[in-house]
Amino acid sequence: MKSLRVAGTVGDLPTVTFGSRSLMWWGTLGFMVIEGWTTAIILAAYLYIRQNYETWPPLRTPYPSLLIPTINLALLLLSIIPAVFVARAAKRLDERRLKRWLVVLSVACLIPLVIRWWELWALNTRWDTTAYGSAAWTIVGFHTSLLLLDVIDTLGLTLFYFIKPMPVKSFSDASDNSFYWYFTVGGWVVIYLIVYVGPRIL
Amino acid sequence: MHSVFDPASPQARAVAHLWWWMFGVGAAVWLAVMAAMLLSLRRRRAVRGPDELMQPAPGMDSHIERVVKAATFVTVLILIGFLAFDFSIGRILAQQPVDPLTIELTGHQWWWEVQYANQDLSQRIVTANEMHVPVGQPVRFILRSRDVIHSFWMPNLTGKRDLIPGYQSTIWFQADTAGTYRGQCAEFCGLQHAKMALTIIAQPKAQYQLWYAAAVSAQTEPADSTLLYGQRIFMTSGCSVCHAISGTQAYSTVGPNLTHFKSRTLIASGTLPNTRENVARWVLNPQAIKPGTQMPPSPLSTDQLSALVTYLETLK
Amino acid sequence: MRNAFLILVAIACAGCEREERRLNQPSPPAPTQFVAQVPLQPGPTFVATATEAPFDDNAYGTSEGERLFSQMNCVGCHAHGGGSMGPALMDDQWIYGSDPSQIFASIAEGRANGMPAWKYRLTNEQIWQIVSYVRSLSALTPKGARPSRSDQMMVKPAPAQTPNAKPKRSGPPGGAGH
Amino acid sequence: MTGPNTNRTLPVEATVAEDDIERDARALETVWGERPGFWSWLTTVDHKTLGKRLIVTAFLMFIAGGIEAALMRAQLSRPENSLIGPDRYNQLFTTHGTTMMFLFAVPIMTAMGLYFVPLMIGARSLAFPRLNAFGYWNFVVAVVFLYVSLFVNTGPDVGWFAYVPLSGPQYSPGHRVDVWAQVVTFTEISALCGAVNVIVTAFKMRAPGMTVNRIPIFVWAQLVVAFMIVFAMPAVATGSTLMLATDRAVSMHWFNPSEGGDALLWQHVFWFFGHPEVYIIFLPALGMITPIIETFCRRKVFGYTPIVMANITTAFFAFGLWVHHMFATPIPELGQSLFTAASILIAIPTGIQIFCWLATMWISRPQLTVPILFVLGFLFTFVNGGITGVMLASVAFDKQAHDTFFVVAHLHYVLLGGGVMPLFGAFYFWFPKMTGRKLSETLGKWHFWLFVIGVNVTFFPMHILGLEGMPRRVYTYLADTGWGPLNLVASIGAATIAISVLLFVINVIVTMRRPVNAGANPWNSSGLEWSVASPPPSYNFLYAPLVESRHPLWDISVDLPVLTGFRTDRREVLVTTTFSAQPDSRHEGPTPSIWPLYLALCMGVVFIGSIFSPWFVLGGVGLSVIGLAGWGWTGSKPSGHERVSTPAAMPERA
Repeated sequence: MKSLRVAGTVGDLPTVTFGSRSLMWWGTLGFMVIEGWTTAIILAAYLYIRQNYETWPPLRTPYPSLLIPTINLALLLLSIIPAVFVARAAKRLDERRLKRWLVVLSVACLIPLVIRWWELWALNTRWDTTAYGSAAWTIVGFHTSLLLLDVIDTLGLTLFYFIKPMPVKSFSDASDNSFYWYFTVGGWVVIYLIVYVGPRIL
Repeated sequence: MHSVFDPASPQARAVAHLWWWMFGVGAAVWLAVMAAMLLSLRRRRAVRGPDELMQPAPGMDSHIERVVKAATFVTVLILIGFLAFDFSIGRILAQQPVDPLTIELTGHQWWWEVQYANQDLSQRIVTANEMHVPVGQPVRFILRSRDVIHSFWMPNLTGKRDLIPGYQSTIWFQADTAGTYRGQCAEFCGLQHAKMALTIIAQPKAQYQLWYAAAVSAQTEPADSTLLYGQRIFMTSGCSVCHAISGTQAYSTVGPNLTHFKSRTLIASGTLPNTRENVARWVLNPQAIKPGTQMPPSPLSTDQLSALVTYLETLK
Repeated sequence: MRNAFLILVAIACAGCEREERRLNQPSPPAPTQFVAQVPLQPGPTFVATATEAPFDDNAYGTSEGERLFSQMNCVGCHAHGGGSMGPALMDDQWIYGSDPSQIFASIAEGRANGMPAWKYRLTNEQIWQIVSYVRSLSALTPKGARPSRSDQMMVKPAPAQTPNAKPKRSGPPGGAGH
Repeated sequence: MTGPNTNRTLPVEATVAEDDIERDARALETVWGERPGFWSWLTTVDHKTLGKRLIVTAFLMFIAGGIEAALMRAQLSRPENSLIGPDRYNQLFTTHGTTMMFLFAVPIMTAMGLYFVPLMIGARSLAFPRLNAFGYWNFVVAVVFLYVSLFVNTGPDVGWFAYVPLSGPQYSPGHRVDVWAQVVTFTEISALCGAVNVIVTAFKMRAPGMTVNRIPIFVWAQLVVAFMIVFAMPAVATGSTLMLATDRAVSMHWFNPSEGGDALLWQHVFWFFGHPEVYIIFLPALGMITPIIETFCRRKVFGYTPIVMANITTAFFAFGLWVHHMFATPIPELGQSLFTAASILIAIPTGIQIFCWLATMWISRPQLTVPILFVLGFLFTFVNGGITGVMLASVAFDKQAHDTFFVVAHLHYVLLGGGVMPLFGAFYFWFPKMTGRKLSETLGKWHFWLFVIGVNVTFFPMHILGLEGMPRRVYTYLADTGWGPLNLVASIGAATIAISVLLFVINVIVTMRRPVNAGANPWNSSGLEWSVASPPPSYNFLYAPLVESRHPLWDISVDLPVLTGFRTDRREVLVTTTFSAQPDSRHEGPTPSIWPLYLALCMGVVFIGSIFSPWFVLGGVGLSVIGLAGWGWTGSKPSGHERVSTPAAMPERA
C-alpha cells in the first residue's frame, strides 16, 4: 500500500442537505422518471389502439362522465398547497409547523385516493368490453397504484413524526415527498386530459 | 432443394445479388480488421516481461489519430454505399405486379389454406399446402391468419411476410424457372410449427392451364362397391366433420380441403410423400407423426381403413 | 415443516396435472357406469358414484374442448353457452344432469329435440374434452384449468373469471350434480 | 454548485500516521463489517457481497441456460429426432432464451457494475444499499419461480418474445405464459433498482476531483447502460404485466383483434425494450475491454473522448431501431427503410471504439495474458456478428433471413462474442481483486481456445442453415431438407462450448482453494479499485482518495492524496457535486436490514399470486405496507450529531 498524503478534510461538511444536493432527492427523481416513462408508454399504447376504431370511444360506449373526475382533479391540484407548505416547513426545520401541514397533506391526498374508486367507474365502460375500456382502465389503474404508493409514504411519514423522535434528515425526506407528490399530481393532469377529456376531442 | 442461394424469381435474384455483394464487402472488412489485430501483436511482450508504462509519443499519436479518422471515414462510406444499394433493391421489390394471378393464403394452426380467387364460382379452387403457379406471370398472395401469427416464406422465390390475425398483408413474386419449391412457416406458431411446410410448383403456362382445368373439374363418382364403401366410411365416420370434398356431401371447412387429394405430392402439410402406405399411417394415427396436430387418431378397422384409402386414391 | 413440504408437492402436482399436454396418448375410455337420472329402475337398486372427467383439471384439454365446441358448430344451437335453440350450458339447470358421465352420454348418444349423436363423429378423447369445456362454462371444473377470454368478440364473461359454482342438487334425487 | 466549503485552499500536505491508519481501519471494520452467520447473510447491504452473490447466481443461470441449449442441440443433431417432443422442446427453447436474456446477461452485467462502480469512483458504498439488496432478492424470486415452474411442467413455451396471440389467453391455456410475464416483471424491478443505484452513485458519490472527463470508461459504460435500463425496462414491464398478464387474467382486450386490440402492439412494446436490451448487455462488455487493453498494453487508451461519445451515441441510436425486428410484418415500406438507416448508423460508434482499441494495441507492446486473449476473441467473433447485423438491417435481405437460423447465428455471435467473451476476460482480470487469488493462466488459455473454437464451430454453420431455409424454433426437421450434416456440426460445437465453460468452473474452484496472495494491484493497473486491498475491506476506502487524472495509480509517483475527517463510529459516505465532484456533504449509509428481503417476498406474493387470484394482490399490498413501515422506521433512527446545511443553518445540534 502506498503511503497516504492528507490533502484535505471532510470533517466540516454538512450531513443533512436539501434538494438536489441530497441522495434521496436523486433516488426520488429516478423513480419519477421510471413511472413517468411507464405512463407515457401506456398513453402511447392508448393512442395506438385509437387507430383501430372509426369512432372513439367505440360505438355504443358512452363518453366518460366529467363531473367526478373534474372534482377529483381539483382536489388533487388543491393538495399541492399543503405539499408546498410541508416543503417550506421542512426547509426551515420547523417541526411543529411541519407536523401540522403533514396532517393536512395526509388528508388532502387520502380523499382523492378514495374518490378514485368512483372515478374509475366514471369511465362508463368495463375493462373487459373493448380495447378502449382496457386501455382506459389500465392507465387510470396504474396511476392509482402510484397514488396509493405516495399516500402510503405520506401517511407513514406523518405517523412517524407523531409517534417517534425523527432525525434531522427526515426533514429532507419530507421535502422529497412533496417533490414526488408534485409529480403524481402532474402525471394525473396529463392522464385526465387524454382519458377523460380526450374521447370528446380525439 | 430450397435456399436463398439459388433464386428462381427476379425478387429472390435481387436479394441474392445484394447478399453476395454484402458478403464480399463484409468478408473484406472482417479480414482487414483481423489483419490489423494480428499485426498489432507483432511487438507483443512476454507475459513476465518488464511492464514499465509506455508514455504516449506525440508523433505516433497524431499519426495513429489520422489512421483512425480515415478508418472511420471509410466505414461511414461503406455503410452509406450499402444503404443506397439496399434502397435500390428495395425499390425493385416494391414495384406493383401487373395483372397478377391472385391467391388467398390463410394460415391455420399448422397447415395452409389456399384459395384461387375467381369471380366465376365454378372456377374457384380451394386446396391446401400445395399450389401450382404459371411461370413468367406475377403471382400475388393475400395473406390472412385465422388463429396465431404465421409467416409465409419461399426462400427460392421471395422474402417472408407475416400472416397476422386482424391484418391482411400482401406479397408477390414471379417465378422465372419451373420447378418444385418448398417453404416453411417462419414465425413460431405452436406445437407443430416445425412441420408446417408448403410447396409451390411453378409450371409453364400450358401445363398450368391443364392442371387448373383438372383442379376445377368434378370428382369422378365412385364406381365399384369398395369405393362406395370407402366413400361411405369417409362420410359417416369423423372425416366429413372436418374435411370437405367438392361434389360430395362433405363441406366442412374446419380441416384442409381434400378435393383432388391424390394430385398432391405431399400430405400432412409437406411432411410425408403422398403414397398409399403413408396416407394409411397418417389417417390411423396422425398424433404419432405430428404430436399435437388437431386431427385425432381414427378408430377404423384395417379393412375399413384400406377401403377409405382406396377411395382417397381415386380423388385425382 | 414436513406438511409445508407436502402442501408444496401437492401444489406442484396440481400444476403438473393442469399444464400437461397429453399428446399421442390412447383415448380415455367412454364411461361404463351412468349415474341414474330417475330413482326408479328395475332390478337391485344401486347409486353410481360421480365419475371423474379426464380433462376437468387439464387446461390444454379444456381449451381443445373450446376449439371443438366452435369447430363442430355446437355454437349453432347452444350459442356461446347462453343457449338459443339448444339449452343454455352456463346456468345450473341441467336437464340430463351435470355429471361428466351424463354429459358424455348427452354428447355421444345425443338427446331428444335435435341433439345429434357424436359417438361415430368424434373420438372419446374429443368428447371428453368437450365435456370438460361444457362443465367449465358453468364453473364446475377447477378455476385454474378453465379457459380465459377467447380471441373472438366478448360475448360472455370468461369461464376462468366466473366464481366457482356452488354445488346444487340438480334433477331428481340421486343426480350427482356436484 | 452551491455548498458552504467548495475549493477552500487545501492545508499543507501531511502524511497520515501509520497508527492513525490502523486505528481508523479497525474502527471502520467494526462499523462496516459483516457479522458471520445466516441472519447477516440475509440482511447484508454491502454492495460487494451482493455483487458477488448476483454474479454467482447469474452465472448459475448461464449454466442452466447452457444445459437447455445442449438439450436443444442434442434434439436437433439428427433429422426427425425423437429425443425431445415438441411440447418439452418449446419449453426448453423458451426457458433458454428467457434465462439467457433476462436471468443471465442483464443481471451479470449490472452486477459487475454494482460491484465495481463504487470501487472505481472511490466511494465506500452504493447510494442506496438496501435498494440494491431489494433488487437482488427480486432477482432470486424470479429465478426460483421460473425454475420451479419449469420442473412442474409449467415452463413458458411461447418463445422469449411471447408474441401474441399465441401467448394470448386463447392459444396458451394454463399458467405457462403467466409465469413468463411475472418472471419478466421481477427481472425488470431488479434491473431498475440496479440502474437507479448506479446513476445516483456515479452522479453524486465520485471521489473528490473526479470530474466528468476523469470518470473511468467502465463507469461511463455502466452509467449509459443504467440510463438505457431506465428508459427500456418500463416498456416490457408495461407490456408483460399491464397488458399481457391482464389480458390473460381479467380478460382485457389489449391484443384481441376482434375487440379493437392489436397483435402488432405487443411487438412494438416488446421490441422497443428488446433492442435496447441487447445493447444493455453489450455496452458494459465494451466498458470492460478498455481497462483490460490499457493494463496489458501498458498504455492509456487512445481516444478516451471518442469512446465515451460512442457509448452515448449507441445508447441513443439503440432506441431508434426496434422495428428492424418487424420487417416481415405489414408495416409500411417507408417506415421500415427509416429503421434500416438507423440500424446501419449504429454500427459507426461501435466501429469507432474498435478502431480506438486497435490503435492502442498497434502503438504499444501488448502482453498476451488471458484477459487480452478474450479481447482478441471478442474482436474475432464480434466483428463477424456486427457485419451480419448490418446485413440484417437491410429490409430486402431481412425478409429472407428474418426468423431463420441466420439470425440465430448473428445473435449468438454478438452476444457470445460481444458480451460473454469480454465478460470472461473481465473475470480473469478482476478475479484477483474480488477474491484475492489469481485464476490459473494455463487453464484460462484452454478455456479461451475451446470457447472461441466452440462458438465458431457451433454458430458459423447456422448462417448457411438459415439461408437454406431452416426457420427458428423448430423442434425437428425432415431428412430430405438436407439440414442434417450442418446441424450435427453445430451440435458438436455446442459440446465444445460446454467443455470450455466446465474448464472455467474448474479453474474457479481450484483457484478458490489457493491462498489469498494476489495483493492490491497484481496487474499494475491504473484504476482506483486497485488502490485498496484484495479482496477489498468492507468500507472500501479508508479515506476519500483525491483524484487528479484519469489514471490515478499511474500518474501518482509517491503517495496517494486523501481527504480524512470521516467519523468512524457510523457508516459515513462522501457526497460530491455532480459535475466537478467537489466534496459537498457527508451522508450516513443504512445498516444491514431484513426489510429488502421481506419486501421482495411481498412482491412475490403480489405478482405470483395475481396469477391465481386477485385477492393475493390485495394481501400482498397489505403485507408490503408493513414492509415499507419497517424500512422507513429503521431508516429514520435519530442520531445526535447532525450538522445541517440550509440557508438558515441551525447551529450543530448536540
